[in-house]
Amino acid sequence: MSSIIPIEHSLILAFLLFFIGAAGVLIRRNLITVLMSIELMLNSANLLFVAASRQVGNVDGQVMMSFVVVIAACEAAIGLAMVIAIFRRYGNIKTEFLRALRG
Amino acid sequence: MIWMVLAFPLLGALLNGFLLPRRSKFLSHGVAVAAVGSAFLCACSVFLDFFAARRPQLHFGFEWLRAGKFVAPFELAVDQLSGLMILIITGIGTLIHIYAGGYMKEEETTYRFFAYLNLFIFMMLLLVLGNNLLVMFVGWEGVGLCSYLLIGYWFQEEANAKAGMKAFLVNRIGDIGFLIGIFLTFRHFGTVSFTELSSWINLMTTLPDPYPKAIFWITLSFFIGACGKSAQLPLYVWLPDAMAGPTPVSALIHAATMVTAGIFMMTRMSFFYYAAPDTMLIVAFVGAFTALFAATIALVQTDIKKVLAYSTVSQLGYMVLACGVGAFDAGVFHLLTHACFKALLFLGAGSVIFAMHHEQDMRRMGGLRKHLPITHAVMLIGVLAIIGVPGFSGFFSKDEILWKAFIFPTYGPILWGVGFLAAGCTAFYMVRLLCLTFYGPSYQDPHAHHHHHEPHETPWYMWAPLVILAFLSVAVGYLGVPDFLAHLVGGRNLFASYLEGLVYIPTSARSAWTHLHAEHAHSLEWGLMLTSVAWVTLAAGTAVFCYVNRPVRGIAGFLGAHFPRVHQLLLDKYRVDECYQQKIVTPLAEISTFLWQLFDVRILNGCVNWVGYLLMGTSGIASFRMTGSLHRYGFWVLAGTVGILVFSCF
Amino acid sequence: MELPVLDETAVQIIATVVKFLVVLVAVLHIPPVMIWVERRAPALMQRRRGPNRVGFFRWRLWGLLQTLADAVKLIFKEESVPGSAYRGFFHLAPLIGLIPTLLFVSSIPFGPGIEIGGWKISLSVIELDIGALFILAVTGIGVYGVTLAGWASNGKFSLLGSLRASAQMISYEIPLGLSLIPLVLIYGSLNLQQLIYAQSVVWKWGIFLSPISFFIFLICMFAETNRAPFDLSEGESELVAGFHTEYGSAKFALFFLSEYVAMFALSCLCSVLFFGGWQIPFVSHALLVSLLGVNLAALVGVATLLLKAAFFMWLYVWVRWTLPRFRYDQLMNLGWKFLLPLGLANICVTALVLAVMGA
Amino acid sequence: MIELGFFYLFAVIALGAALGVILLKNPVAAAMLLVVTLCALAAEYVLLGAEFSAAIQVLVYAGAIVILFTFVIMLLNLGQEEVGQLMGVSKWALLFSLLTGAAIILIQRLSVGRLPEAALSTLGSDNVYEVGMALFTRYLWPFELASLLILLAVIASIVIAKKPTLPARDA
Repeated sequence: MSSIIPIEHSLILAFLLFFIGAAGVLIRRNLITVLMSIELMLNSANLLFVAASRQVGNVDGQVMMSFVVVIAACEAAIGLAMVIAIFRRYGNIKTEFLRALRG
Repeated sequence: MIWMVLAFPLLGALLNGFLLPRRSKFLSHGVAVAAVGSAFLCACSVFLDFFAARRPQLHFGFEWLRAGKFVAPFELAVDQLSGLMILIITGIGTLIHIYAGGYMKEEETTYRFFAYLNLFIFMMLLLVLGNNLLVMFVGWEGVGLCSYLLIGYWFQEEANAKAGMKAFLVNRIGDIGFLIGIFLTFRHFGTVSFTELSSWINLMTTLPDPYPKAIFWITLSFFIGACGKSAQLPLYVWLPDAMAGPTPVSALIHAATMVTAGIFMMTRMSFFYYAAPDTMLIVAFVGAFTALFAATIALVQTDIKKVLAYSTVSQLGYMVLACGVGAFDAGVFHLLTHACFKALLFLGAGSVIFAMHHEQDMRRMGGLRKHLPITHAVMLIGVLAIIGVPGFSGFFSKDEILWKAFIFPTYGPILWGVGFLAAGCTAFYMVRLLCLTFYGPSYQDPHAHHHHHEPHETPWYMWAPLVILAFLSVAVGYLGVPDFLAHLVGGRNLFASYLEGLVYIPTSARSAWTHLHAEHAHSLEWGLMLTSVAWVTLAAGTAVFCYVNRPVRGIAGFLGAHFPRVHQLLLDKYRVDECYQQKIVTPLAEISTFLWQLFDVRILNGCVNWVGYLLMGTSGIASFRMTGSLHRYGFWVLAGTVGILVFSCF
Repeated sequence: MELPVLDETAVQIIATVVKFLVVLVAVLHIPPVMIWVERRAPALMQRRRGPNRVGFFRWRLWGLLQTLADAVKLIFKEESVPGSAYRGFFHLAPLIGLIPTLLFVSSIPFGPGIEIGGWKISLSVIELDIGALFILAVTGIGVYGVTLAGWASNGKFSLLGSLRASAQMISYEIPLGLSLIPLVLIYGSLNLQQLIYAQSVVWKWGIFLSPISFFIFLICMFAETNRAPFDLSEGESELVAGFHTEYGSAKFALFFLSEYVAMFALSCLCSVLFFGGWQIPFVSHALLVSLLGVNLAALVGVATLLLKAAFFMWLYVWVRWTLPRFRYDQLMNLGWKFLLPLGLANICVTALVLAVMGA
Repeated sequence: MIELGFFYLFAVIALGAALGVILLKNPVAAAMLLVVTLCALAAEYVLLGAEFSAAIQVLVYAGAIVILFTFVIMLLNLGQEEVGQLMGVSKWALLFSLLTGAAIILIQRLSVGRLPEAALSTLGSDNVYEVGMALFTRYLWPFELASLLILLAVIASIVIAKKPTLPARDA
């Protein structure tokens, strides 16, 4: 089966997904959508791991993929908690209100 | 088995400190006694094993520290000295633990008390068993810590907390000496293991200069450590204050075991001291004068525990004197007998205090003989033992020390004379204590007590340990009957021959110590002995004359009226504490304040603040790109990533 | 014209499609039967008659036809959508709820394989090596139907009901997953068919080897399907009817269908995991095959599994009419503070025992 | 060839849904499309022979993480208003297409002779077992750390999201 789906296909798909996710981070003002875009980017990394695992013929890539899932879960949990806290503080979750770091 | 000896007290401390429910006093007491008792049984077994084999045994635990050439294994050694010490520690420890259950039964936090006490036993065992200076130092610091915790056990009162702090700080001075000693030892010999060090010293015979100057400094440093722990001049000041702790603590830590650590340590390193005669002279004089100095202060103290505390300092002075004149075996023997009778005296005093509802002033006691018959009997035995009445243990050990001092070639008779005077003082103040407490009419202040309980005898589990200790106070003396007396019945000094393998004089140093084994006329020995017996009898008789059935104020007035300045000086304990306060503590505090103001506030804080101001001033220049917009930041991160990717591809 | 020769892949694809259709049709018959049971059973318990009038001339058939009438009513009722609803999701939600449950049922091995024309065909629609994981995954997806339904209705009760339901389902998925792990440890496979084969004799049944797992699984079965005593998401006394308050007619029927399909699937899974699946106790499969042939034996197996599942369906009804409803905090406490630690402890103990026995 | 066809199918689904995630204004719709993307990716994993990864992808991502998103969206009631405005779309869209094009060129260059040859000894069909073995032997330590991390994340998120209802102790 491995010869049927060349790894270049997975690579291109992963890159496209990654840039869709990155674009989402850049163009959206809604924090939740930004977080979802980050999930997209993480998923493209996952796809790369799995494809690489297939390519080199061992399971390390899949193991890494499961670690990435753990990281994604942590990121979502904390990110969403922060979204809730921000909502409580500012009354909305638009990113342009979060400018406390302006120098 | 040796590890079990260590494990039981540690387990007891952990159980009482962290794991067990804290409500039940019975449980905490039981666990503590069981822990120390089991340790005692194991120690007996270890000792018998050693005694049968007659060879020092090393027990390697694990490699503890390694740094370059420096290796410190966690290694235990069982030999004549540590075998004896673990018996003393766990045996007397067990008795005192049993006693403490009764003494502390009105306390709320007995678990804390017993956890500390068990931890102390563990640390003390570590101290005596360690086969190198570092393990010993761990124990050394550990017992210091436990002592601090237990002195300040009633920390709600500021005086007690301060006494604990004082003990800790004064001990630190000694500890610095100890540490410097360890550093010097490692620098010169490259090892900290006792076994290796002793073989080094033996090898040094072949060197052209058998006594390098370094040994003088090493031994002096260790002696400073011993001064701190064993309360010698000038570092003795913490021990009287340490009586702020509960009486069983005073008995166990500040009389029987911990304070003898200095003597133990010097004996452990006797091979060093034999090779440093100059240090030995200093040691001998410090010991002798401490003995006299503390004994004179004890003459006029009115607090029963303070008298015993100064007496302890004085007796420790005897032991140090013994070490100083090269009679380490006599010193250790006195350590053994002193552990028995001083523990007995402290516990007896504790029983009196307990019966008097925590009254410690002897002027308010008196006539307790009929209320506390058992306590009286055992206290009497203890007093007879400490003042050196023939037939009791103190007699044999103290006379051995005085005799060895007398034959010391440098200033021997002077040392003997100082010790002799101190012996008289000892007899006087101990008999005074006995008379004020147990004989004559009662001077209880009837208004001071809300309750009208008569003083009553303590429960059996408090007096039973006393009886055992009283028996020991008599019996252990016969282990060390001097040779010239023992020859009369065809025996010899069992104790000295027991220690023979341990306290040996390095070949290089042998010429300086010929007097120790030289033959002397028995008539001289007899004469000295009879003189000291007569002197003690005289002093004791004076005390009886002065204090039995006499109103206390009258006698105090009598003495005070005739020697007012001397009396006041003694009452003020030679004003040593005040002197320390004025000459050392206050200037130190002033210097510290000055340094704090100058260095910390001005220079250090100033530097840090200045850097901060600088950055705050300049950072505005670079911050125009900090728009605070997440998207802009994200874009640059992404652009950077792509840039790196492109760069890495071409 | 010559018939094209069938190869293995084609046969399997055709078989899968056929099996799926069979399961779909079969599954459609569960709600009517169950509705009848749900109405007759309380009657039985409360010593009354229950629906027994609708009939065909003089054959009343114990009221069986009543459900037919109900179904007809449900399907032909007028459909109404609240004005403020999010229409797309409102229509989509019931389907999203149904699909995972259908996938769930599809992964159940209903019997040993059969042989048609020399082709071996397994009796689960999709046979996976990771069947147990697959089931957990699709249960996770199943939450979306409920959540979306409540949210899309855009009403207070619906939203509350759906939040309750989905929180409950997520919470109980965890002990459900934990209860499967000891079985996986014991039997050494995630493949449901192999799990069944591993339980070839009665004393190797899951319920005997891991009774605590069974206990946890049983509780989670009720919670996952939002059935009494954990039916607070409906809670008619508090939330009117929870997430499907606004739904009527055919879409309501779809929710109904997915609830009963989920019940059925979980009942089957319970039989598979803990009661030897399609195997008849004390009668070995080999014996059956030698007596009846492969295909008949498989049929007997299917019947056995259905019988076992039927018992658990009955248990659902039984419990519903026996136990009162939990309070919401009690439900969450049970899930997080009791079942979760119990499940973890169960895994540890099982692993320990296995390690000791292995050593 | 049928696998390749499926690969393209799911790739198109994933990309389309992903575009939907970032372009749709309704956050719930975006979340649902995210689920679609994730499931399509899970299908890709199956095609790549990683059944275990596919299962946890669905189980954890779709079953837990996105549900969390949905919950938060519902709790904050974001569906009611149009919050999902774009930021100067045209400028960014231009940039985005440029970047994508650059990336694809890069992959072309990369894939010429730089990628490892496909291993002939492909994984056995039962690679759940192999993944498990790897996780609990070679990767045991990272695995335990990951569990610790997620515990911390759980606690942290509770602390962050909790309403500050309790008054300060001394106040």
